[in-house]
Amino acid sequence: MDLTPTEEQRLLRESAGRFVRAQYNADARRKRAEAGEGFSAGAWREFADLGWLALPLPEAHGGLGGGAVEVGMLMEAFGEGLVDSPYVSTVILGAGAIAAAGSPAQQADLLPKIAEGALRVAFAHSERQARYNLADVATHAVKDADGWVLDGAKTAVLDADEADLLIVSARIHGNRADAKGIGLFIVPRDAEGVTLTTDLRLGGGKVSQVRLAGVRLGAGALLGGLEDALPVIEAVSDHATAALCAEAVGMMQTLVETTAAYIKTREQFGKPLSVNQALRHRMADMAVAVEEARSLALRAALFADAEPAARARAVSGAKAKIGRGARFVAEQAVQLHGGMGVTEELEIGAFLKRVVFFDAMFGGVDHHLKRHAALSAAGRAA
Amino acid sequence: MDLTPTEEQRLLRESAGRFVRAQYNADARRKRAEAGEGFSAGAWREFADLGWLALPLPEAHGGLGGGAVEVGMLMEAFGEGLVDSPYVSTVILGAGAIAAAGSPAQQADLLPKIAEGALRVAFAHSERQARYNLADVATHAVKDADGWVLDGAKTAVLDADEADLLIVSARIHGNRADAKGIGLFIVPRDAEGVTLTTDLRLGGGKVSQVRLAGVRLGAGALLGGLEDALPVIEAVSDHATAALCAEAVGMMQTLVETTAAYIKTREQFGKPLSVNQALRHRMADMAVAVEEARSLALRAALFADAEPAARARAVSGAKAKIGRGARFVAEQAVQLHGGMGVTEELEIGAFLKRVVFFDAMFGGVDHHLKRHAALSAAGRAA
Amino acid sequence: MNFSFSDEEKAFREEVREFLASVLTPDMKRAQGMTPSVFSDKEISDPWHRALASKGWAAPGWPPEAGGPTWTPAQRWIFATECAKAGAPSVSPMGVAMVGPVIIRFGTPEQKAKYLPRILNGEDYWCQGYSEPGSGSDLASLKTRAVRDGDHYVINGTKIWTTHAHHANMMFALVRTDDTGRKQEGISFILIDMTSPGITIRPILTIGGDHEVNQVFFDDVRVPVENRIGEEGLGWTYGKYLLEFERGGGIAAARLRRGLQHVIELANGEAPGQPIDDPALAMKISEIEIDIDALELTELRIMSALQTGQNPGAVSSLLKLRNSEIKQAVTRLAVDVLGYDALVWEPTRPLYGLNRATLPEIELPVVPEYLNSRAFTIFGGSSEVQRDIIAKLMVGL
Amino acid sequence: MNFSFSDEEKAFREEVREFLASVLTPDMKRAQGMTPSVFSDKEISDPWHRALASKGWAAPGWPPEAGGPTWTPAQRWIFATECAKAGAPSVSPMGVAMVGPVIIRFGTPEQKAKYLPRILNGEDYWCQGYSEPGSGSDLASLKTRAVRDGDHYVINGTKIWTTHAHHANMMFALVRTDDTGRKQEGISFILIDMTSPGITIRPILTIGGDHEVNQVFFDDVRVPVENRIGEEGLGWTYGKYLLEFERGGGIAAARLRRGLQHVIELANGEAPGQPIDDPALAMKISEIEIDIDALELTELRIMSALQTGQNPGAVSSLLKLRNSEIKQAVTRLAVDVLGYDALVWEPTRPLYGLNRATLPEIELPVVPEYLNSRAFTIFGGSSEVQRDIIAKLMVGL
Repeated sequence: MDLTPTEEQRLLRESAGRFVRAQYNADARRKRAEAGEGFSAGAWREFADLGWLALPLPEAHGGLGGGAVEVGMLMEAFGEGLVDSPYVSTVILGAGAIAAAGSPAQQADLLPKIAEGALRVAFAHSERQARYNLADVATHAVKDADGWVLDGAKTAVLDADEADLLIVSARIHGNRADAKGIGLFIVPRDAEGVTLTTDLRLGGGKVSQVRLAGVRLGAGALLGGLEDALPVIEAVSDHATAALCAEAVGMMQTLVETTAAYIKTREQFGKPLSVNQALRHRMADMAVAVEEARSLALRAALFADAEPAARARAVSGAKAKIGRGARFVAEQAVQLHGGMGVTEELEIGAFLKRVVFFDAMFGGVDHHLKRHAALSAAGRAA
Repeated sequence: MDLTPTEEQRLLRESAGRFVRAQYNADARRKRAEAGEGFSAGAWREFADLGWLALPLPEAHGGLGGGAVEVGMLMEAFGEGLVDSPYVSTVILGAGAIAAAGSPAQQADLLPKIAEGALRVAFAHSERQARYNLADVATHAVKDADGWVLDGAKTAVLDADEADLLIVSARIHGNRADAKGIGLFIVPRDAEGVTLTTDLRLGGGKVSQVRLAGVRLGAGALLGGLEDALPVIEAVSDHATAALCAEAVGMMQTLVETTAAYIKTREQFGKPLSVNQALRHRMADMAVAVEEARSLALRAALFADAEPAARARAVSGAKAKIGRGARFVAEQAVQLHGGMGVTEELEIGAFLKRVVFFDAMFGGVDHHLKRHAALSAAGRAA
Repeated sequence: MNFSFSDEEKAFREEVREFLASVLTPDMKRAQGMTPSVFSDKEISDPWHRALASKGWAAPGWPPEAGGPTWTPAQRWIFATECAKAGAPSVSPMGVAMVGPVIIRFGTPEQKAKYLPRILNGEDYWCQGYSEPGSGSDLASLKTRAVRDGDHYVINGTKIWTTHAHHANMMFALVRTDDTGRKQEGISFILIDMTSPGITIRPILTIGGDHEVNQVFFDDVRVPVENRIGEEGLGWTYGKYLLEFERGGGIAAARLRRGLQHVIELANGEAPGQPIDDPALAMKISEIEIDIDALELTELRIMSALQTGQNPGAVSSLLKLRNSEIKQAVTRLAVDVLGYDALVWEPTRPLYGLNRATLPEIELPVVPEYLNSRAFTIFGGSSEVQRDIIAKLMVGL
Repeated sequence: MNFSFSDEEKAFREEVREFLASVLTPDMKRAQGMTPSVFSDKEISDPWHRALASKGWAAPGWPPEAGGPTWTPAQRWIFATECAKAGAPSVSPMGVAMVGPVIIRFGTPEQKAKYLPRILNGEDYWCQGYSEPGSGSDLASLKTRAVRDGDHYVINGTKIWTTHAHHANMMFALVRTDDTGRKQEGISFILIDMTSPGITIRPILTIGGDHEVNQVFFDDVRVPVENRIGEEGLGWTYGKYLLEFERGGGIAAARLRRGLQHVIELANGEAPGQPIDDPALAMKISEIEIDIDALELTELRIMSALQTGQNPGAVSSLLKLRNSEIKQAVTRLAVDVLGYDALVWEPTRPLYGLNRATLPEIELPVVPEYLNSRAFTIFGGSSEVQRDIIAKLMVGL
């Protein structure tokens, strides 16, 4: 048992931190925002050059075979700088699904391109009526002689507008919310019948609603030929959730540091705000929340490859508590900054928005508490 | 609309306050505790003389026809002094059930004696398997030629050991937890087949488990001849809950005053504890909790005679929020008293215990939130 | 104690309801419902103000000689509650509720004659110049200087968090006319024509995407001495008198209840999935409803005390604190109900100007309102300041 | 990073489990399970201490020359965790964990030779004389005087909150030997034989009904100068060194988990109704379990840092704060689960001495433990003190 980072991990963490501090400081963000720029192609190439896109991909297909712990280190650095890259959508969700479910040929075709930064993939699974129930898929796929025809609608698809491919879940058989009978399909974003409605995403990036109307796909579009892909969907969702938890830890860390610096220097009644014990104690609670979040995000990563129930419990536990803790830290960071905290002139609000995104993505506090409780009850009954 | 007390109400409140300050100060309580005394017969007579036992009873039977608001004023004063009288068990629950369900003859027989202080009545309804479900009654009553035979077990019966009569609920027909078919029976405490197991009650007074084994009662023992007494049980439980809410307000008030006095005088590092802003803000939150509790206890009393769903919503709302608020105030009163707060040498702990009793009696915070939510949903559907 | 409204009060309530039914257009209600801020845009509040003014109801708190309707506290409560229930816009408070009472109390006959009618009928739109970039909760540390030059003051400095300065043609401001004594001394209360040369307004966007507040710069702005209220150097006294009105909060429960109703409607229909069927959500809704019940009954207790000529005590901090906390709880819950729809960020303002959007109309203001409401516990006396006051005045610490 | 125990660590864990299985009697486990306090009664802890001592495991933190088992941090974590899981009693910490390390660090060879073996094998039972009635969190304001008289100190004064003074034959105490300088100066650390003439013990009953703490009075109590640890006047330094050990908290997650398991068992069987079927309760249990998971992983991170020779930083306040808060959450939830059974108050102590009671045995300690646990956030550095420290050391305020 040794939870200190290896030398390799330490170097990864440090290089990510350096990159973020250099390129994702407040000035750089403001400039990009003013120029109306999203995440740049140049930065994505740099991600590729640094090996980050290859990091969690299998070594057989151009990847580095890193695990959730390494991904977490990267994500934590991203969070510190509020990086709004399509890393989670392409590398964790998209490539993750391909690596978990794809046939050897599909993997050999797609994964190296992703690792090189030549291919972006979005994950189109959630549906509006499903809320956060991963098994609730109404989009359906019908097989005919030429291949597959997909019809349905997806919501909350991250970064779809700049993706080359969509990995789309669709029901091959069974009824809505059945665990069985869901497949994952490789759909070119520009395929006929695919319509995107794309908006700005709360906290940075873009989000799309995807309509699929009689989308025709070849017989080879079904990922791995697998007609029961729910376990894969659950696994990649859990992995992405764990990654977002690590990112949230980075955000919380920055918020605490920024707020501490503010109340130490901002004076009122001739004294720094930090003379107020009520504020100091609030910040103590914020610091405690960061440490607890750090522990649970790491725990979720350490359980990423455990058996599904254990993985899900660790991930839901982390998501629930970090969801609450990050909200507390971000809201209090706004509060302790006073009037300045609610303006666009500081970045506190941008962090708060990303925290709200984090809380909503893959289900909020109560959803994950319930999932955790259900898994616990099942564990006790077993 | 005028929520200021009438002259009559003001006088009642003041006389109750005076009585409690004179007879239920810390010294008096300590002496009684050392002497191992419970609530004295003498004090009960004084309650009768002051008209408090008659207060909510119908004027036709020796009562004063007061309402829940007046009862609340009395109870708030009791709470300030942590009075541990059998007022709720005899006057609100026992006499309340008789007044609501009794035949004219039963009322004429029993209520004047209660008003005079000559008769004490306990309310034996709850059963262990029922938790807080008022309809869950497994004790059964079988009618035969001579009258009724009761068998079953009751829990959490307040002040039964010093009661002359028990009002016992029993199922006349139907299945466990059916809303219909529950009757209320007048059972002499010393009837054959009645066995009490009596313990000290958390926070003062006594509590009994009551076993009924083939208890034979006359045909006239069924209160009002009523075979569907659940609405009466719900009403008197709500009235008693409202009364306990008012009592809790009094306790919270005393805790805030006592704690404020303590932190203003207790010195550490050469300064009174109250220089600590974190403590002052805690006390501000405690004071806010008292004001909110005061409003909700009054609201519950004002709705006491509304139609059942509105009454129940107001009472459950008050019980839920005051349950939480009283726990917060009492726990923080202990905390702010430091080491002294956890000793039996101050009375803070006695108040905390009574608050825990309050929270557990008639259902805790979650129970009443759920009841409130269910009533709200039903109201929206209607 | 009587928990029912009297026949007179009921008749008044009926009158208010009839007025609201006749005056509030669907467009006004829609625009108000899609406004994330507690302040209605001028284009919403103006017609509403005019309608109230023609009914004689624009200034509930004013004495009859100034044009107030001589309502009892109960009538004021009924009016505010019915307006909230009906989804009426807010009247901009800076004129009627803030500078108006100061002019009534401390103004000269000339000032009263000049300003009060224009406030009453909504001709002037006011903004408040109190806070400065360096002042925060320490308002008295303000530095904007007014130097006497003949029968004018020459003003230099800057004010911040100025709500609707971009709509206003008048500002009331605290300025420093002397800095030799205690910082509370040497402050004067003056009225500034916003069209005066030398005034620049810089918009400040808030995190909800709204342009609501501004920074206002004064560069040798000349203001006639007759625009000073009361005595030179006593502005702090007048300003504090006004803050009592601002912090009072007063009658907030009905608006909170409408906000919670909005959450229930969302959860019942538009939001993704069927969140209303979630028992945990139902318990949270109940929790907030109970909080609102407590606040409402506290308001009614205060109203009753005022009604019978009693002093309700130091409760305005309590009302402000709870109103702002409950508001934040309501808006937070609404965001939770949105589920994945919370991810869609619509930057266009005003939201009621949009013809189409990805989200259903009822969902559009949810996230902006959550973000906007973060300011509730900061402005008008932060929650920390309110707790300091409660500890002092209610607990005696 | 490696989340599994090594083969050596697993073998050690097996050894601990075998030891526990062989030594822990059903009576010991029952008595411990019915103890509301974190301190086991002497009659429970004594046999447990003796069993540990014969295995050489009584003093995990001591260096080998003093009789410690030379465990790695991982081994200490495994040992503490397995003991908690098995429901083992606690060893009284005042000897092994508190005064022992001070004697090891600052004692003379004679003092080490005299006291350490008796601490190790449990012959001496120690209590701690730090707090005084007037001192509270301001420990250095202590007033108990030790006046030099030849080769003795003569002690007058009083100590309070003295855990198990009524069991102890030895006390380590901070006493004032000089009051001319700063209050932290002039304090000395001395060892007092509790059988000395002039010592009186007054029991202090706590709100859970337990006799755990005492007030101790010193009336001309003579203590040989050789009983002083280190230099006269430097007691504050030694005392602070010890507090680091006391506040460390260290390995608490496993005990908290056992407490939560107790709640689940209650809710699953004995408690009135079927509370385990209540989804709201299930969510609360999950919430606390997640809190414990976070604490446990924090402990493991600290253990890993120690294991690799790194300094884990200022985390002991965080561990103390969270341990005490979670403990209170667990005991509060247990009371909620009891429903109406919470009304029955059983005053007899010790609870394991009862033969029969109205409540099922598993329910008996629930309310006493809730009440007893209120002290967790007060003693050993209150939560307020911990937050002061965290703000200073972790946030840099």
